[in-house]
Amino acid sequence: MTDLPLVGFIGLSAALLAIGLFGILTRRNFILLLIAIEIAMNATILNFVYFAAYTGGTAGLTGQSIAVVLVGFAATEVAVGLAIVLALNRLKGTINVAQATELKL
Amino acid sequence: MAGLSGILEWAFLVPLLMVISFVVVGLAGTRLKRLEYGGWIAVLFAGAALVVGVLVAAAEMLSPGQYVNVQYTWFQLPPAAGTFPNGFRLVAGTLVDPISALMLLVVTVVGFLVMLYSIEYMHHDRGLARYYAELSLFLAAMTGLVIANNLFEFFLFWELVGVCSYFLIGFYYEKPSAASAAKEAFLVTRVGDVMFLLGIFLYFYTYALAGPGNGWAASGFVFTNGNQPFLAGAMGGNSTLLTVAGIMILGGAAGKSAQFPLHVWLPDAMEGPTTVSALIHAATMVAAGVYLLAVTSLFLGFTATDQLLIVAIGGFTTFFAATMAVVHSDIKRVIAYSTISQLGYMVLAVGAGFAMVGLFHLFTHAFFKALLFLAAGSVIHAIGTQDLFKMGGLRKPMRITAAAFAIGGLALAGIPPFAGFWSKDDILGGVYSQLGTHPLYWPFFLLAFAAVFLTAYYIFRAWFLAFSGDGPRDPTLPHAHEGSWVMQVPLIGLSALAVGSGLLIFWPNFQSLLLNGAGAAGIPPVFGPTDLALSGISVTLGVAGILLAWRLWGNGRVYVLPESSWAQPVRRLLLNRYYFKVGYDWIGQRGVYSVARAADFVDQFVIDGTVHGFERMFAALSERLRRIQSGVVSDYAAYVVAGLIAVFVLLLLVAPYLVTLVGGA
Amino acid sequence: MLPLISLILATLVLGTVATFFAGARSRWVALATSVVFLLEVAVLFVNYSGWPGYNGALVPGFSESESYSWIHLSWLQINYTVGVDGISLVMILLTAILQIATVIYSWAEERRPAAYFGLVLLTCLGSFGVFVALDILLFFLFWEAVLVPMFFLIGFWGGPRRRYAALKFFVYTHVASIVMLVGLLALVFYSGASSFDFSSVYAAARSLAPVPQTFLFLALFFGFGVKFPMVPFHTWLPDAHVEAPTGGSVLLAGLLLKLGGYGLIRWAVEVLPNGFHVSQPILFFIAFLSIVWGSVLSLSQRDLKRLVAYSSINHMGIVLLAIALDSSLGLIAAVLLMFAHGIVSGLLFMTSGSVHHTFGSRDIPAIGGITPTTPALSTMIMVGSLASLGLPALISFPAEFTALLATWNGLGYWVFVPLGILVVTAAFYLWMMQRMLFGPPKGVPIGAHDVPWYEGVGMGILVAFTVLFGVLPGLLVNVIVSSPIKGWPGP
Amino acid sequence: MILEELAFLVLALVAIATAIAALLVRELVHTILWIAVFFVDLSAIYFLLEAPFLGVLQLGVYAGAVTVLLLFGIMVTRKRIFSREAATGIGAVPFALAVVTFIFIVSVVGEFPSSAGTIHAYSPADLSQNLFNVNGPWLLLLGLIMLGAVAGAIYLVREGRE
Repeated sequence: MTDLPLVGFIGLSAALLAIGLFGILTRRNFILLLIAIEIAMNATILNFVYFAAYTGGTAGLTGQSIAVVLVGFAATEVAVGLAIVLALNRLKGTINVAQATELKL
Repeated sequence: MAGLSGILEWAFLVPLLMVISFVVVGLAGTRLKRLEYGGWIAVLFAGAALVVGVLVAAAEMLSPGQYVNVQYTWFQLPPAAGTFPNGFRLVAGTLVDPISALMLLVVTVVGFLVMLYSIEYMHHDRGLARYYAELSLFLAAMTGLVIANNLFEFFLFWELVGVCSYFLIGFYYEKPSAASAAKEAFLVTRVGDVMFLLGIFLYFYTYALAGPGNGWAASGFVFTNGNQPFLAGAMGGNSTLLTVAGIMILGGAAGKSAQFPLHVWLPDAMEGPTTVSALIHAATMVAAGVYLLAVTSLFLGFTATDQLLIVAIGGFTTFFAATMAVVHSDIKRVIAYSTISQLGYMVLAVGAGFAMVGLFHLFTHAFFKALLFLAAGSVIHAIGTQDLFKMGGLRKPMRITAAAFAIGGLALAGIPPFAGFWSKDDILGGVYSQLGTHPLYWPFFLLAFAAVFLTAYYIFRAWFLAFSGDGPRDPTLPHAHEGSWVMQVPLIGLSALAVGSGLLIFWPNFQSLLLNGAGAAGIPPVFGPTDLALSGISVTLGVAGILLAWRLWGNGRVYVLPESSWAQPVRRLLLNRYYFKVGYDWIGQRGVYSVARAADFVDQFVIDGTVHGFERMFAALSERLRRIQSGVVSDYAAYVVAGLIAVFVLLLLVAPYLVTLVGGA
Repeated sequence: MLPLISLILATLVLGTVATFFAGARSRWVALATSVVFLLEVAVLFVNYSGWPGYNGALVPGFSESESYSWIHLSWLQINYTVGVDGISLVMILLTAILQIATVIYSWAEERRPAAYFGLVLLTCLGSFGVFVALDILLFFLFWEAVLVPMFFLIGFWGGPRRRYAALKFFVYTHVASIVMLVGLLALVFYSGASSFDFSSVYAAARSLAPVPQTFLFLALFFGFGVKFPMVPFHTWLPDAHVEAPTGGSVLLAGLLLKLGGYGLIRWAVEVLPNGFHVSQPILFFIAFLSIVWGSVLSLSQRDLKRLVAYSSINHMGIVLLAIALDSSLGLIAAVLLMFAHGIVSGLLFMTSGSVHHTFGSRDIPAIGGITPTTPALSTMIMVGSLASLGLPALISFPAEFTALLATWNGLGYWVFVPLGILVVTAAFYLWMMQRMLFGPPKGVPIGAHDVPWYEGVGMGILVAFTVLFGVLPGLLVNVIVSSPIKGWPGP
Repeated sequence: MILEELAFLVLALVAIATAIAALLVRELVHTILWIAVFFVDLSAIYFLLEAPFLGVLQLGVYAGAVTVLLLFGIMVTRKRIFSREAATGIGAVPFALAVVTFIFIVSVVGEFPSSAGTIHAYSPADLSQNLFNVNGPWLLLLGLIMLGAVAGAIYLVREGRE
């Protein structure tokens, strides 16, 4: 069995989450937004995986199972997101979220 | 006469009869046009009450010194920790003892006669059903007050008397002056009532746990235990609290009995019908204040400080009111001021420790003062004016009235053998015997003495102005005539009483009634003219007053004070009633009402303004805040993240710090 | 035993729903409901055999109690628990009396009578619920249920500024409600009570330390106090009263203000004694402020309804004072006063409504000498005013007397404040009567006639009770003292 | 040991670099390239963590399907596939938020043991056993959500809906 430092993994996923967050907050292109979300999502999945690996036993297995489910969720989300991209594009002629201000009263 | 004593337990019938009269007349009076709108019903009930009242008084007088207590629990609280550990009870009950029997007699007799007199006197007025209903309620309240067996019940009827008086003064409510006088009377007495209430609280509080049984509170704050004051131990108590309590009681009495400085309402109360003035503002209601003082003095006791204060108020008022009576030209007002002055004598007597002598004067005064008012009413009924300077020469067409007024005047002036002499002389003699108590008794004694002269002068000034001379000074007045028997019977009856009631003092039973009324308290009075020198001086003063009145006003003369006279400013001061009313009005209008207006302004613009300010602030704030609602998803995401971070900061950093601060709840 | 309280609730619910859908016949349905309600309350009174004691009763200390599980989770126990004790019984009687009087008084309501009577009944239903609820959530539900119908009564049937008044009323009382809700929830969760039931909250919260109790108490007091209303959170009251229709005013003054007092006694004073003791000075201060402020302001009012509204502030100030005294006598006085004020202010608001109908204005200086035109109305105004200023043999007197006596016992010479204010109270009523009832006629429209029969009957009911309980206050006091307030052993 | 740590270090740096690059490059298609590299890189980390099934899944779903989907999205919404994105600066507030989040998470790291721990390996068989037995409801939920997502996506992109 291999040994790896936990701290490094946490640092990595934290960094990825921060990058994803940064992307979510700054990017105005919907597709870039989706990509940023995916980065953050991957950081989360990574968390599950390495904690599962460190925990071991049934609990660890459950962690991996959740990771699998999350991958599924992420894929679904991208699919729906792209559907929204298409709808938005048809509606507005652009996929710039800054111009989709229907939420404003 | 043991059989008659049974009636003492039925004394409650008197107020009950009058309440029934009130309900019957009040509900059905307007439909009983043929019965004088219920007037005759009221007379009937008053007659029945008179019979009971006379029987009660007779039973008490025939074997003096009986104390009969009947009561039932009004409401009660179980024993509770803290406030009243032995329980608290308020009772409704009657107590017939010498003083209440005496008062019951006065009220029922005068009440019945006035009621009868009203039948003709009020015949032409509108709203008679209301009049007789209110008069009945008034009599119920007054008799209830007289036979109340505890302070609380006393206060209850006291207030009822006040409100009846309010309605009766304001009987001619279309007249703004009458409506205003009614309000003034209620308000001024209300000031007294408030003080009275505090006095009650002080006594309740001080003595709640004292006395036999489980204490005063548990037995319903009644006055007596057998024929002794319930709180025998309370007598002569001398503490700040009791002194304050006594002052408060004095305040209440001053309000009701129109003593200085709460005297302003009584002259204005003459706006009511003359019958009302006779009943309420001469004989009975204003007597309630004196009665209260007497009851307190007999059953609870005043401290020495209180007594001095009572003497001061009484003695001063006696003179103070008499001076104002000297200049006024309205016949009812003159009598009204004399009432204030005479009440001062009674208060003075109670203050000096002779409560029963004060009550004796109340007894005689009720008859001759009612007589004076009814005689004045007879005059007013005949010629329709109250201005003395328009009258004159009425002696000829109205012989009975003139005689009645003269008898009343002589009694008031204290000329023997008329009733007023005996009682007033007893008061002066009593106070004289107590002058050693405190040096300050002297000036008030002298004031009261001086008032004898003024009294004789002003009442005979009124008599000469109205009845002497050749004819009315105002020729437009209608031809005067005597009233029918309905008006004459009360005049004659009261005349008899004005002569005879004072002579009762020589009846041993009556003396013993007064002596027993004292219970264990007060100084036993000595009756009759004991100090002949004193009596001689007072009678001389009275006669001198009458002679002066004759010199100035007799035979139709009219004395006009020279414009240049030194006395003109004094006259103006007296005519303006020492500017008291002006001052009180100023306090009410400029003082209280201005404060109220200012408070209204604060309420509308400061308090509500603050609220509206908040409203505007939030409106402005939301106008700013809504700009962050850009509609851009990324912005919202940023807010979510910021919020999330804030929550984490709170949970992980601030909360643990707070926990360590509180020390772990 | 018959579940009497649930039966009454069911009656009211059915009656209210039926009234809403009864169309033109709604007034009859409302009247029938009110009559049945009054009868049932009478049965409740007769049935009430006094305090059941702490042992043996379903809810300790409460008669006629019923309890059914409602929401049942591991950490949340909410029940439908109802019951009465002496205090709530008196308040329930007040509700029943005011309901029937209001329904009869408003008999001729033309604008959407079904909705009007339905809302009136709903207000009474909510008040009844508040008085019987012994579960915090149930209590709060009924509490809020009162606000909504009153909002619509003011907002739809009200005067010219009704929107402003209704909104002000709602905002004030709702903000207070929210603070109160926070307090109530904290009461349950902080004290670790096992359920939302009064008895378990009572058991758990009484033993809390003074500091948390004080915070809880103040939160609850704010919630109840705005309803009172306490100065300086009172300005909603005059506006609401002036704009509300007469029936709304009657219920507003008669019932809604009492909810605050009842809630304070039931949920704050009894449950949080330590917090109460710490907060007593605050309560005294606010009470005195309300007494003085309400009375002095009444003096300067021109609008009859506004005058009565400010006098309500004064009277409820005395209630607050009596509660704050923390003595058995004070609590009795407070409950009696609330009952008295409910009846009397209801009567006075009815008279001011009638004045408005008859003379087209409530402006005191503009109307004068109305007695010859409307003797009955004038008599009612007199009875109401005199009762309100504390005339003996009318209902306020025993209440005020007891309250002042308790104040003296508790605070000594401070009693001068309410005592002195009695003079001012007398002054503004007497002045009003002098200007409006007496003197030469002024501002009386041609063809003005006395009040119609239904208004007379509505006011007559209240007058009758004013006199009845004024002469025999023992009827109420015996019921009130049968409650275990301040640790009495019970009769 | 040192070899694996070294491998992790390299893979981690690459992951961070590609993520940043994906977000910062102007050309959208380049973004897709970088993100593909990112996905593959993560897959390698999974293998390093001895989670082969997830590694494969990552390759298949992310590096394969998601990348293609994203590319497809660009193709549909763009007239020309190579087009430059308008410059978007690095806003101060978002940057600060991101940094704070990072610091925050890292600050919690102190709670964990800093020493290296043993990595447990799971066979795909074990995983599937667990996935279909104990965590069956999760899978079921995922299926339902996917169904809903498909329906929603179809609804969204349906033609002729105004």
